Amino acid sequence: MSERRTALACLIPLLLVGAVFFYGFLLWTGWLSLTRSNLLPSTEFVGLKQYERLLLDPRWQAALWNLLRFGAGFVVLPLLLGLALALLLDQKLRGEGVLRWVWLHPMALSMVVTGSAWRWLMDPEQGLAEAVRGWGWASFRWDWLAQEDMAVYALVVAAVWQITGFVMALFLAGLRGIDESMLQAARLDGATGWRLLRRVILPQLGPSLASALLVLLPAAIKTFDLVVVLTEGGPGQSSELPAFYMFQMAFERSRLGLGAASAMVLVMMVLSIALPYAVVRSRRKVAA
Amino acid sequence: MKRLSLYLLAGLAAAVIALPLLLMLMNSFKGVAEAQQGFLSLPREPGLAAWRLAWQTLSGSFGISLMLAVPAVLLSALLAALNGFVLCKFRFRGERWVGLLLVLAFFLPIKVYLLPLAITMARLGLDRSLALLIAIHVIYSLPLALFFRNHFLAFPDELLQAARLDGAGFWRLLWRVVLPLSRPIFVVVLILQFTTIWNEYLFGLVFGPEDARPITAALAQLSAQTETGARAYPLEMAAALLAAAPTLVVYLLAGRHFTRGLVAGAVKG
Amino acid sequence: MNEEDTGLRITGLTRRVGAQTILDDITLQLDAGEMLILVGPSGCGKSSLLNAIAGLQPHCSGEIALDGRRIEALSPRERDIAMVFQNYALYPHMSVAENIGFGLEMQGWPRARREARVQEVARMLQLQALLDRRPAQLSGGQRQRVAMGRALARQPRLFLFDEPLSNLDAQLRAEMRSEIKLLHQRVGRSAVYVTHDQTEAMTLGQRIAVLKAGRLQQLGTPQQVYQRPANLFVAQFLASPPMTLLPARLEPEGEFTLTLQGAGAMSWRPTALPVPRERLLGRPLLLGWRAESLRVEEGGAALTLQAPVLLVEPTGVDSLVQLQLGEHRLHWRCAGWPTLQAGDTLTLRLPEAALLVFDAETGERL
Amino acid sequence: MNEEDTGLRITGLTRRVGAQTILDDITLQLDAGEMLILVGPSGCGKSSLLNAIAGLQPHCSGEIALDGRRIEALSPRERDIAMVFQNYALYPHMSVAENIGFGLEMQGWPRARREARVQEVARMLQLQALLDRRPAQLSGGQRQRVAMGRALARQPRLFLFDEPLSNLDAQLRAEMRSEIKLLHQRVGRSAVYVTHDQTEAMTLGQRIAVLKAGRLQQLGTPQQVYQRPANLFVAQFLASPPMTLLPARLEPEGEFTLTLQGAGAMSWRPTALPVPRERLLGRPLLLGWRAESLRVEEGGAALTLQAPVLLVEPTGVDSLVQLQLGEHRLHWRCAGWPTLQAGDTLTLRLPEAALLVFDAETGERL
Amino acid sequence: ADLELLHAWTSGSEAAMVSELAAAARRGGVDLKTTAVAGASNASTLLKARFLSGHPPTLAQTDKPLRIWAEAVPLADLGADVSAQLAALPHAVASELRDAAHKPAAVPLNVHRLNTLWSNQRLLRAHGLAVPQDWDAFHRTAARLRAQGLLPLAIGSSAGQKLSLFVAVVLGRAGRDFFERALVQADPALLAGARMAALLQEFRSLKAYTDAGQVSRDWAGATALLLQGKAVFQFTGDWANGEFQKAGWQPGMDYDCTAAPGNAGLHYFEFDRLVFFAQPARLGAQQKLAGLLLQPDTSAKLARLKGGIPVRRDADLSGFNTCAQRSAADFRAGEARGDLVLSLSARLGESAYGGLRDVLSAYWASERMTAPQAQARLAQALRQRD
Ligand SMILES: Nc1ncnc2c1ncn2[C@@H]1O[C@H](COP(=O)(O)OP(=O)(O)OP(=O)(O)O)[C@@H](O)[C@H]1O
Ligand SMILES: Nc1ncnc2c1ncn2[C@@H]1O[C@H](COP(=O)(O)OP(=O)(O)OP(=O)(O)O)[C@@H](O)[C@H]1O
Ligand SMILES: [Mg+2]
Ligand SMILES: [Mg+2]
Repeated sequence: MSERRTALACLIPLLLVGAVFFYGFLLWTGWLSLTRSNLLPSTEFVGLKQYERLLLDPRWQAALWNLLRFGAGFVVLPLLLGLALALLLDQKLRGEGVLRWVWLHPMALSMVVTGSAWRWLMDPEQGLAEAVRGWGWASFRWDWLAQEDMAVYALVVAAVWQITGFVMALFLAGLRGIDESMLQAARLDGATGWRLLRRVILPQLGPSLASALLVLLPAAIKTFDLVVVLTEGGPGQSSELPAFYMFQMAFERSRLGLGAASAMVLVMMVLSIALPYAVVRSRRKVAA
Repeated sequence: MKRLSLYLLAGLAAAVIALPLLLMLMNSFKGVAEAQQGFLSLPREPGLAAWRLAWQTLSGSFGISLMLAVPAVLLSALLAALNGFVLCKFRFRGERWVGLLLVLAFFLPIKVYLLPLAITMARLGLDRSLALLIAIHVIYSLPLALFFRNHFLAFPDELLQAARLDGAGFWRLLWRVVLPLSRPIFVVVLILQFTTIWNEYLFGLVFGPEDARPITAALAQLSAQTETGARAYPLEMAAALLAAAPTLVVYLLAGRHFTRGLVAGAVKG
Repeated sequence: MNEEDTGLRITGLTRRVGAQTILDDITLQLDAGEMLILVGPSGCGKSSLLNAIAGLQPHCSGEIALDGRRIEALSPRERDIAMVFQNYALYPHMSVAENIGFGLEMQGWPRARREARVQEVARMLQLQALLDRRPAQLSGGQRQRVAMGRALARQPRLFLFDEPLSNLDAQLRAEMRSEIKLLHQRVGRSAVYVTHDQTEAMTLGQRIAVLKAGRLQQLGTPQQVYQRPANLFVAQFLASPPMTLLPARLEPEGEFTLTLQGAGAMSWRPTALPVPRERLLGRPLLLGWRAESLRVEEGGAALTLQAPVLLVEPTGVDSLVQLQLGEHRLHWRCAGWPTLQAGDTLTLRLPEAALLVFDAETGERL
Repeated sequence: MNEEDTGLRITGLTRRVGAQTILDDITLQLDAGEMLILVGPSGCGKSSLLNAIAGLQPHCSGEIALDGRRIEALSPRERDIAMVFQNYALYPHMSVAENIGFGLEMQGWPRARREARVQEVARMLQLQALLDRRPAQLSGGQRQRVAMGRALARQPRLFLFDEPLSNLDAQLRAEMRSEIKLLHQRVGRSAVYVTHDQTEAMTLGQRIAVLKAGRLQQLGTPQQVYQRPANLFVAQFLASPPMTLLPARLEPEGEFTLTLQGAGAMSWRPTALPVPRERLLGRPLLLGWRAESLRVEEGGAALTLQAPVLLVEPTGVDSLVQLQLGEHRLHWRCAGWPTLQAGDTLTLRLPEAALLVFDAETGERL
Repeated sequence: ADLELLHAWTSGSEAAMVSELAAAARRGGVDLKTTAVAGASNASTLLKARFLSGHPPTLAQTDKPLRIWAEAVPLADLGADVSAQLAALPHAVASELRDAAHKPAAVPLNVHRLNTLWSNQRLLRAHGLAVPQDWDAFHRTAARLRAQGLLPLAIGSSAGQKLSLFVAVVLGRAGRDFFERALVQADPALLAGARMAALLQEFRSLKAYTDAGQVSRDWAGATALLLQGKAVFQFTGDWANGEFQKAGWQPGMDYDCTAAPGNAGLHYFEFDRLVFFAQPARLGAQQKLAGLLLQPDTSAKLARLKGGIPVRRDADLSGFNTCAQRSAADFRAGEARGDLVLSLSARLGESAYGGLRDVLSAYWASERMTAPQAQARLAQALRQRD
């Protein structure tokens, strides 16, 4: 079958390039993590020393814990809000184009600058909190940025703000693919509102959900710019995320080896979640 | 009544989401010192100085950024569509593993690949150029294929079969049948890609042509945090908005393609 | 609003898309428990009418009342209507059982009762073995039956069926037909049923509505519509094979002159005129009859025609014979498998009573 | 491979999905230019067979040869086959004209020629006014015609039609049927045609293949299949209304004893046995006949039955009468609109020649 | 271009300095291209990538100890001329410009004093207060100010500002000697001792004089608080001077710049350097450029533009304002006494320095961390030898 051959031939570059540019380089990083590389890569083998250092570093441990907290908010909220917005937009609203654009626009703004806007908004003294106090709620405080335990959630706020529109777009694309006459059938069957959503619409948004997760999960792990501009990891190091740690070590502090080790640990963590999932799924497919 | 509350809700969401944008706009009309004094106040003497300066600083970079972003985005989106199509609609051994490897590749920031890539390019003797930069962006966008794969799951196979019987080979199948019917997801990927590539600059500095710096490099320059220099917020805000303008335009244009019922009427059942 | 009204009453229903009028001022009434058969050529607006009744199509003008209550402003769900979609519109992510049971679930039936009902419907539609499959794993006819099951499981005020049996084989179709009829008699809900199958149209409903290009042409019992069609269109539409139509004129002397192209003129005096003479005199007429009206046997007052055989098509049950009369085509439905050859000349007789006379210009039956 | 082979030849085609056998060792041959009608109950594998021929279904075993060339290994597009899909599978983003012309474009027809051809096909299918519409803007029947047009525009080696007329009204269907027949005769390509319509099945093709649960039951001319069905299944399948079947036994004396439930036994001696006596003796039999075989008139050797009328269903063309004979249901197709009432007792006669005798255990016709 | 300078100087005054630098080079006949990259992290990333891809720049801005560079890449030998000129520089500076083999490989640009206390004279006068000379006085003054509803101390979010503050406390309370032994030589006994604990506690006690808004502003935002009359004191480098001048404030009248409490006479400073990488083909131009940048007037001009003071003892200070002149006087005096304090960033290894900043900013931010815990982390951080 020549079509099939063409199709598979298209995949070969993907596989080769992917093998080299992603996994080849990942191996290189793995090798780096076993060396005493500082400012620049070196070939001096030090075994698992960098890992030992990494795992003992309280900053790294905190970063992982922060990732968990950040990730929970950053994945769940955009999914909920994005879906809600997509559904809202799907109600044949007038001005859909404008609304869609407004909701989506945060994606376009580079975080490097938007971070400043968010810092202002979340400023405990002069920001929105002050405005609320100005409206008469004198005791109102919103000082997550200043609180060790809450700074991560300040990151969540800005990150959710930025990505939600995109998740909305993903869901919207999915929603728009659902057969209208099937929805009509469901309406005739008496399904409206929440039940229509849960029983008929959501089950068909599976692929969109997968895509949204495909954006959100890696983005959570990759979040870096935002930390730099919004909190610089602070106060103290209370809002550091692994990517921030990784880049700071690898590039700012000239601890390439340590940075590489942290990258490898991240990869292994992702793998340890994704691999069982993939194996289970492949089993199920074979069974089906 | 119900419609009204829907509109209220939508408006509220829009207002909340637009808040930072409004704040940025507001501050971009202020003087440097005024901005330093309070961010939430309305500009006392609104002026376009910051915008003028921003335009001066950035205007030179628009061209190069477009020359980079447009081909890189289109190429990577098309390639992603192609690969996603193959991954979704053709069975082959080990497809699950390819999928898994792609997913995994998505999880690392591409900055991780910067150094090995630099070494490799040096070994290969590839000089810095726009083409190289585009190629690199395209390569690191390969995992986007997964979006298309997910989307194609719902694509009616009967259409493919009909087209095959009509004599369409692989390419025409893709170009004439599959792509036109995947506009929404294509747009989504386009948005993601344009944003990513437009806003990326480190790779641009390393692999891009010597003297041409992408717009975001110029922008980042304006807004870098330093220990010793004070920041000019109005300029930053104006520049950020200016730099985002093409992306915003892309969103506006692309948005039209979120059409409903693209496959309506295709199959019965 | 008339409180005593029951059944479905549609008044002046009109729908336009762009410049096109899809439903044109449709007014009809359906008694409670009555089954109305809706027929008409492809694209005449049958599905559109059902959609309008179900509330799935916006931008219709006109009134719709169900059981005495105006429903145009209600949402589909509030109308309490079950429908079989022409394109099935199954839930692709649900199994057959879930597809059938979904409406019941939405109406809050308890699980056990719902499952029992699904089983019952599945048995009726011979879907028992397929209850766990997804629609994508079904054949065309099986899908259609699921679509049917989804509607039949419920007990709505009104059923709408859009060609629900078109993809079933004759056996199954006959069975389903009687099931529907039984069900309808038992449950006594009103129903509108679109079909292209003449047997279904004639046997299933109390009344038939014939639609053409969005306009209602005739509404009557099967017998009325078949034997006393309102116009040429209705007469032709329910004729298979097509009606034979010959141009004619009534002479003042009381005889018809048939002006056949390619076969000269022909004169025939019927023993009795089917219509008062005055209405026929002086205008161009069309004499028509159905293929099954022709006889070989002599006897009785009849128009006699002689023509060579063109084509014989046995359908098993009977055979369709085409004859060439000048440039006109005569259709004859004859029993069995006649031993005729193309070219054989046949003499056929049309009993006077079977003759339909139309105004050649307006198409009205006279 | 036989170089002189032409037409379609299928050998031992089998397809399994999981534990289910969807096509079971199908072997059949189609001469060049022949039209084969494929019939069978819903879900029996007709569409699957077409898909297998077109190469749209993987995992089939068996051989398929077209014009003497093995094609199992070829991709669908190399097979040069045009197909009308049961579910239409129209390109939703293309206009009707583009849908029809797409295949031509793929084969590199120049634009002008292509457009001319599209016009031609559209005229044939009465789609001229709709050429600029998208499928979503069409009615069900219009969509089906577009699906048809897409196949007819091309001139492939083989046509596959999967219930191409099921959603059309009788008028249009009759016209389309003759168009297809003419086209087929003119172009002379082989075709496989799935239908549930008995008229189509009997009139359109040279041969009929009857499928049941993936197995080929009989392959023969319409007359063979109808008058000399291979087994009970085939006989029943092509009977509408259903065949009447009565259990019987041949006594050594040469007479049939019919053991009717609820109406006692009955004895009848035919003038001649349809089959050699030895084959009938000593085994449980089923006597069957079609509804149109019964007569009211006396004359000729016939089995006489007397029973009360249960139901009369006029179809226009004729009427279907059901009678209750004990617990058995007798179907009678009678001409016209008989003035019968439920409860009237009728005497009907079955001409000996119309009798079919089956082995009650194997279902074989004897 | 002949030579390429990679740097992260992007803000207004910095950019002005860079363009003057390029102009000076051009005047001297050296074709210098400057490549600016925003952010220290990005600059350092780019630098690495450039090295690995085989196109390193010729020279780069750095604040890392030269030793780190020398270990990683070959450095240029700027030659005897430059070496001689370096010898004329203050020893604390010059020693940071030579590689292990004592060859000159970098040139200084300017000196920034870090332990400066900026004060709002208008507010102080209004409340009848004076600039505190030691930490006890500072606490008293700050407490008074706070009682008046003023913000005593303005500070921004960066770790660097915390470190400067801490150093000011250490120098002001415990003196240079303790600073050297504890923080530079990482004497474990001192680090673990009660004195250090007290210093840390005092450092954090200053937080009481700050506000919650510190987390969302940079140092210039903190300076702006002084300019708005909301805050009274700020500890930061001499670059803040430019902000006061832009606002038209007069030193001594509206604001003042003094040594941090107890720091009188101690000049804690960092200096900007350019490190030259070994590129034999360009060595001539490199040496020429290095020579040019060490010229007294060039050096003075660059320093003035950037906002620090010149490195050279003999530089003409006429164009500099009072604060800069005061800093220069202290610098020269300290040099003469031999008690200049070179900043930790130039003296600690990267891990140690980074770790130090981490501990201090975490300790500052935390409500929970105790001084002993901070001491333990401090000791651990300073033990790191990369
Ligand atoms: N993906 C599948 N998985 C399991 N069974 C399937 C699948 N697709 C089809 N079948 C089964 O295969 C059988 C044959 O299907 P096919 O579509 O060929 O029937 P058909 O003869 O065309 O019926 P119809 O007249 O209803 O269209 C059916 O019983 C159907 O349920
Ligand atoms: N979206 C649309 N835009 C324009 N015309 C439309 C649209 N939808 C349907 N039509 C037209 O409306 C007419 C009525 O369509 P409808 O589906 O009601 O026909 P129908 O009687 O059900 O035909 P069929 O028997 O073929 O299903 C058709 O001529 C069709 O082309
Ligand atoms: Mg319809
Ligand atoms: Mg089928």
